[in-house]
Amino acid sequence: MIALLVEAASWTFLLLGAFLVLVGALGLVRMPDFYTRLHPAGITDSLGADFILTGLVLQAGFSLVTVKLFLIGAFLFFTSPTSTHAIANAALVAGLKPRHAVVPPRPPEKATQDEEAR
Amino acid sequence: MFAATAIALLVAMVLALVRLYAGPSLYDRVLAANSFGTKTVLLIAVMGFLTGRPDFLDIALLYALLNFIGTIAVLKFFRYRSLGDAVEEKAASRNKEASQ
Amino acid sequence: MEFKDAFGLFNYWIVIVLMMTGLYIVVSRGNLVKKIVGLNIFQTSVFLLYISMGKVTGGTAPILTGKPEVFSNPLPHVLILTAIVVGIATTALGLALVVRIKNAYNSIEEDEIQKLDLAAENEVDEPGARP
Amino acid sequence: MISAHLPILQVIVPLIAAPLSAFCRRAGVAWYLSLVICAVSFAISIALLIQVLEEGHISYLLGSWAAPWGIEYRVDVVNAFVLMIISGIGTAVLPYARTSIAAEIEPHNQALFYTAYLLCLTGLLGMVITGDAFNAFVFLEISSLSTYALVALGAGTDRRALSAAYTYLVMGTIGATFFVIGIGLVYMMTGTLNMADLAARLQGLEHNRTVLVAFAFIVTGIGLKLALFPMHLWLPNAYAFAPSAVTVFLAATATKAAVYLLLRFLFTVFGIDYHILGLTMTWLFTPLALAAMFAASTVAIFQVELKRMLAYSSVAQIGYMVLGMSFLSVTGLTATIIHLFNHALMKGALFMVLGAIVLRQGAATFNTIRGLGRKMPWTMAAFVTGGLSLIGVPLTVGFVSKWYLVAAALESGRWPLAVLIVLSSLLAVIYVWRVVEAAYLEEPPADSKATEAPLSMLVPTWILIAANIYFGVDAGLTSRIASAGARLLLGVAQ
Amino acid sequence: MESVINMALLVFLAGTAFAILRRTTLFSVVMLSGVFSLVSAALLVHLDAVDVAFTEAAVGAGVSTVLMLSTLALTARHEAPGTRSRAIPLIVVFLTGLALVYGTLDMPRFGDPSAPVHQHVAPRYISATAHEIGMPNIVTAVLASYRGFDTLGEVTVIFTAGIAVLLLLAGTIREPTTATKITAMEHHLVLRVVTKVLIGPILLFALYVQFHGDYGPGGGFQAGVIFAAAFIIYALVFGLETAGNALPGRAVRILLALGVLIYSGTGVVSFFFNKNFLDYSVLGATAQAGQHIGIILVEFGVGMTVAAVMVSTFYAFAGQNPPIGDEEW
Repeated sequence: MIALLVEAASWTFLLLGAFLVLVGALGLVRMPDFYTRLHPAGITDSLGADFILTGLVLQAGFSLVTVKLFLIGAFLFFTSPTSTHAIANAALVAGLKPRHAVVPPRPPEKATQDEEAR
Repeated sequence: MFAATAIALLVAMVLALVRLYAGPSLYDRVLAANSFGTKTVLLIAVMGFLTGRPDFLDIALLYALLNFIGTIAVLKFFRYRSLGDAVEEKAASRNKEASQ
Repeated sequence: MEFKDAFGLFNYWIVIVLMMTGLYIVVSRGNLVKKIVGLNIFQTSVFLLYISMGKVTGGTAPILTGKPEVFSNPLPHVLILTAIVVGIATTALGLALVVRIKNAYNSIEEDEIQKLDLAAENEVDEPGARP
Repeated sequence: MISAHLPILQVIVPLIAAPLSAFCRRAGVAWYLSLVICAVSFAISIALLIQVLEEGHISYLLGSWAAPWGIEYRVDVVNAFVLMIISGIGTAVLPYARTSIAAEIEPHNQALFYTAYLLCLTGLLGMVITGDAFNAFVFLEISSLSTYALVALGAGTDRRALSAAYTYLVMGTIGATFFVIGIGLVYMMTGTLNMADLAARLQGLEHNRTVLVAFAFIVTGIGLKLALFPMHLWLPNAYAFAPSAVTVFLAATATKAAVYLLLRFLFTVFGIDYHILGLTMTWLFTPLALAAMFAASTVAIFQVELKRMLAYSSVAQIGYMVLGMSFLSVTGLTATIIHLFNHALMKGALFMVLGAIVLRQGAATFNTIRGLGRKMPWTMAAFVTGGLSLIGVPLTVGFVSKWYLVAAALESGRWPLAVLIVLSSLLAVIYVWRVVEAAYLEEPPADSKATEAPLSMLVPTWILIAANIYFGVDAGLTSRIASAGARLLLGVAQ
Repeated sequence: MESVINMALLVFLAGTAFAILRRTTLFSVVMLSGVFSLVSAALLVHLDAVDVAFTEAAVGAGVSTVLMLSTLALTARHEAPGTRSRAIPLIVVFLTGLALVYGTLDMPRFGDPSAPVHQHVAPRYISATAHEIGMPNIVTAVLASYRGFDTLGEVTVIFTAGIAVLLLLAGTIREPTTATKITAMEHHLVLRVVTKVLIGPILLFALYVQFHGDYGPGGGFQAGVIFAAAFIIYALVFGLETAGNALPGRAVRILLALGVLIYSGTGVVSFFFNKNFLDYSVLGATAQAGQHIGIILVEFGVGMTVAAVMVSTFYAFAGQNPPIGDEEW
C-alpha cells in the first residue's frame, strides 16, 4: 500500500517537473525580450529541476543514490540562480536595454528585437 | 514514466537549442546554453533510472559543476576579454563600445 | 541487405558522417581555431566508433554488481579513455601554437600567414623576420 | 637480474628521466642528465641486439599478464636494430646539441628543451619496441607531440617555425587518427590488439571488406607519418625551420621509426600472402617511391635554403626505402632495413654540418656558405664526405644500400627500375655539387669572420662521418643483421 | 525505446557538427563544440560507456571550452570567409567516407553479442576481474592493471602536453604588475560568495571521484580534471594573482613531474621483487591486496599529473596579455 502511494507520488512529481521544464523551455522561446526570458529559464532551473529530483528520490528510496540526488539538487540550488544573476548582470552592464524601457526611449522602432549587443 | 520525462526533457532541450540558434543578442545565447546544460543534467539523471543503473549520477553532478564554470568563463570572456587579470580601464572602454 | 540488417549498421554510418564532417572542416577551412575544432570532432567521432562496437544489446555498463548480467565490452572503453587524453593534449598544444602564431603573424588565417611568409621570403633572402 | 628486464628498461629509463629533467632549473644539469640517460639507453639497445642475435626473439609481459590480455613487448632482430639506430643517434646528437641549442633557443626554454627531447626519445623507442597495436599508437603520439613542440622552438630564430609546427600537428594528427581507425577496424574483426595474435587471427579473414579498409587506413596513416611522397608537405618546412639539433635528431630517427612501423604492420600483422599486399606494392608503392625519388630530388635542386634542400632529399631517400619494400623479396627488404641505418648516418652528419654553419653564419643558404671551404675546412670536408655517401659513391654506406636496391631490382627482373635508381643518384650529384661549388670554388666575402665550428660540434659530426665510411667499407655486420631481419619479416627460413 | 534515444542523440550530434561547419563567429563555434561533446557524453552514457562519458563531459564541456575561450580572447573572434575552392576537400572527404562505408558492409551488426570483439579477449576481463583484482569496475581494472602500461603512456602524453604548452607560452606570460591590482570580478559580490561556498564541495567531489574509481565511474583522470576545474573557477572569479598565491606556478610544475614519477615508481618497485614491470601483486600481502594498492597509487599519480597539467595550461593561457587592440575586438 505504502509502496503504491510512494510510486504515485513520485509519478506526479516527475510529471509535474517534466511539465514545468516544458513550460520553461517554451517560455524561453516565446518570450519577446532577453529580460523576460530570464523568468522561464528560472522556472526550469529551480522548480522544474526540484520536482524531477524529488520524483527520482522517491523512486530511489533510502540509499547512496538519494544522497547523490540531494547533492545534485543542492548544487543546482546554488549554481542556477547565480549563473542567471551573472548573465543578467553582464547583460545590464553591457548596456542591453529592456525592450519596453520605463524611460520613454526614442520613438519605439517597429518590432525589431533588442539591438545586437555583441 | 521515466521515458515520458526523458522525452519531455529532450523536447525542452530542442527548444533551448532553438533559442540558442535564434537568440538575437549574445546573452540570449548564453542563457539558452546554460538552461540547455541544466536540462542535460536532469536528462542524464533520468536516463540513469531509465536503464536501471542509478549510479551514473556522478556524471550529472560533474556536468552541473562544469556548466556553471562554462557560463562564468563565457561571461568573464565578454566582460573583460581575457580570462586572466584584466585591467579595469580596458573593461570600462569595452562597455562603452559594446553598448552602442 | 534487408532493413533489419541495414538498421544495424545505421549507427556506424552516422558516425562515419560525423567523421567526414570533422575531416572536411579541418581540410577546407583556413581559420586555425576552426581547424582544431574540426580535429576535435573528427577524433570524438572515432571514439564513438570504438564505443559503439563494444556495445551489447541488453548489456549494461561493465561494473560488476554481483548479479550475473550481460556486460558491454570494457576494452574499447579503456582504449578510448587513453585516446581522449591524446585528443585533449593535441588540442591544448594546437591552441598554444595558435596563440604564438597570433603573436608572431598577427593573424590566424592560413592564407594571410602564407602571404606574409612569401612576402618575407622574396623581399630579400634573409633568414626570415624576427618575431 | 637486470638482463631479464632489458626490454622495459629501454623505454622506462628515458621516460623516468624526462620528469626528473623537468625539475632541473639550469640547462647544464638537464643536458648532463639527458646525456647520461641516452648513453645508458644506447648501451641497453646494444645489449638487447646481442641478446636477440643469440636467442631469436625476446618476449616481455608487462604486469606479468599473458599476451593477448596484457601488453607484451616482442623484441626481434628488426626492432632491436632500429632501437640501436634511434638511441645511437640520440646519444650522438646530445654533445652536439649543447652549443647549438644555446645559440638558437631562448634561454628560458633551454632547460625544458631536454625534457621534450627525452620524451621524444621515449616515444620513438616505445613505438618501435612494443608488440601491441594500440600501445604503438600511444607512444607514436608521445613522440609526435614532443616533436611538434621541438619544431615550434625554432621560433627563437625564425617565426615560420610556428606555422610549420602547426601544419605538422594537423597532418600528423590526421595520420595518427587514420592509424587508430585502422586499428579499430582490425580489432573489431579479430577482438585482439596483440600484433602476433592479430596476425594469427587475420589468416581466416582473407576477403573481409572491413579488414581490407583497415589495411588501407593503416597504410595511409603511417604513410602520412612517414612523409610518403604525396603526403610529405609538412616535412620540408618542419625540418627547415626547426632548431638545427632537432632537425638532426628528427631526420635521422623519426621517419625511421615510422618506416619500421609500416614494415611491422605490412609483413608481421597482415603477412606476406595477404592478397592485397602484392597489388598495393606493385601498383601503389613502386610508382609513389619512384615519384618521390625523382620529384623530391628535382625540387631539392632548386632550393635556396640548405636545410630545406636536405629535407627534400630525405623525402627522396624515404622513396628508396619504400621502393626496397615494394620488391617483396629478401634482398629488397634487406635494402630497406639497411638503408634505415645508412640514411640515419648520412642525414645525421649532413644536418650536423648545416647546424655548425648556422651557428657560425646565422643561416645556411647558398650565399652564406660562399667560400666556407677555406674558413671552416673540417666542417665542409664532413659535408663533402656525407654528400658522397648520399650519392652512393663506393666505400660509403650510401653505396651499400644502393647496391642492395639495384640487386633487388635486377633480381625481380625489372631492370628498368635499376636504371631509374642509378639515374636518381645523378640528381643527388647535382645538388651536392652545387653546395661544394659554392663552398670551395667561390671567394669568401671579404668581411666574413667565419671560424671553424667548435670541437663539441665537430667531434660528433666526424664520428658519424667515420661510421659512414667504416660501415661502407665493412658492411658485413649491418647486412647480416638486415638480411636476418628481412628473412624474419618474410617468414623465410633463417 | 533504446534505439530511439540512440538515433535522436546521433542526429543531434550530426546537426551540431553541421552547425559548427557553417557558423563563422568563432565564439558560437566554441559553444557548439561544447554542446557537441556534451551530447556525445550523453550518447556514451547510453552506450554503457560510463567512465568514458564522465571523461568526455569533463574534458569536452569543461577544459577544452575554457581553453578555446582563452585562445579566442587572445586571437580573433571572426573567421575570415574562405577563399580557397571547396572542390578538392569535398572529393577527398567523400572518397574517404565511401571507403569507410564500404568497410562497414562486413562489420558485425550494432550490439550483436556474437561479434568477434566479445569472444576473444574481453570475456576473460569480465570473468577474471572479480577474483584476480577484486574490483567491481572492470574498466578501471583493465585500465590500471591488465593494460596498465597504456595508462602510463597516457600519463606521459598529458605530461608532454603540459611541458609543450610551458615551452611555447611560458615566455610571454605577463608578470602580474601592480597595474592589474584591480582583479576582475571585483564587484561581483554574489559570484564571489557562491564560489567560496562551492570550492569546498568541488574539491571533495574530486577526491570522491579519485578514490571511488574502483567501484563506480571515475578514476584518476576525471578527478584531476575536476580538481583543476575548482582552481580554474577560483582563478576566474578571484583573479589569476590570488589563485597564483593559492597554487603557485612553480608548485604546479613540480606536481606535473611528480605524478609521472609516482606512476612509474610503482612499476619499478616490482623489479626489486624480481617481477615484471607494473606487476602489483607484490605490493600487498596477497596478490589481490597488492592489485588494490597498486591501482590506487597509480590512479593517484594520474590524478596529480592531470590536475597539474590542466592548471598550468590555464595559467599559461590566462596569463598572456592580449596583443590585439580593442578596435579589432
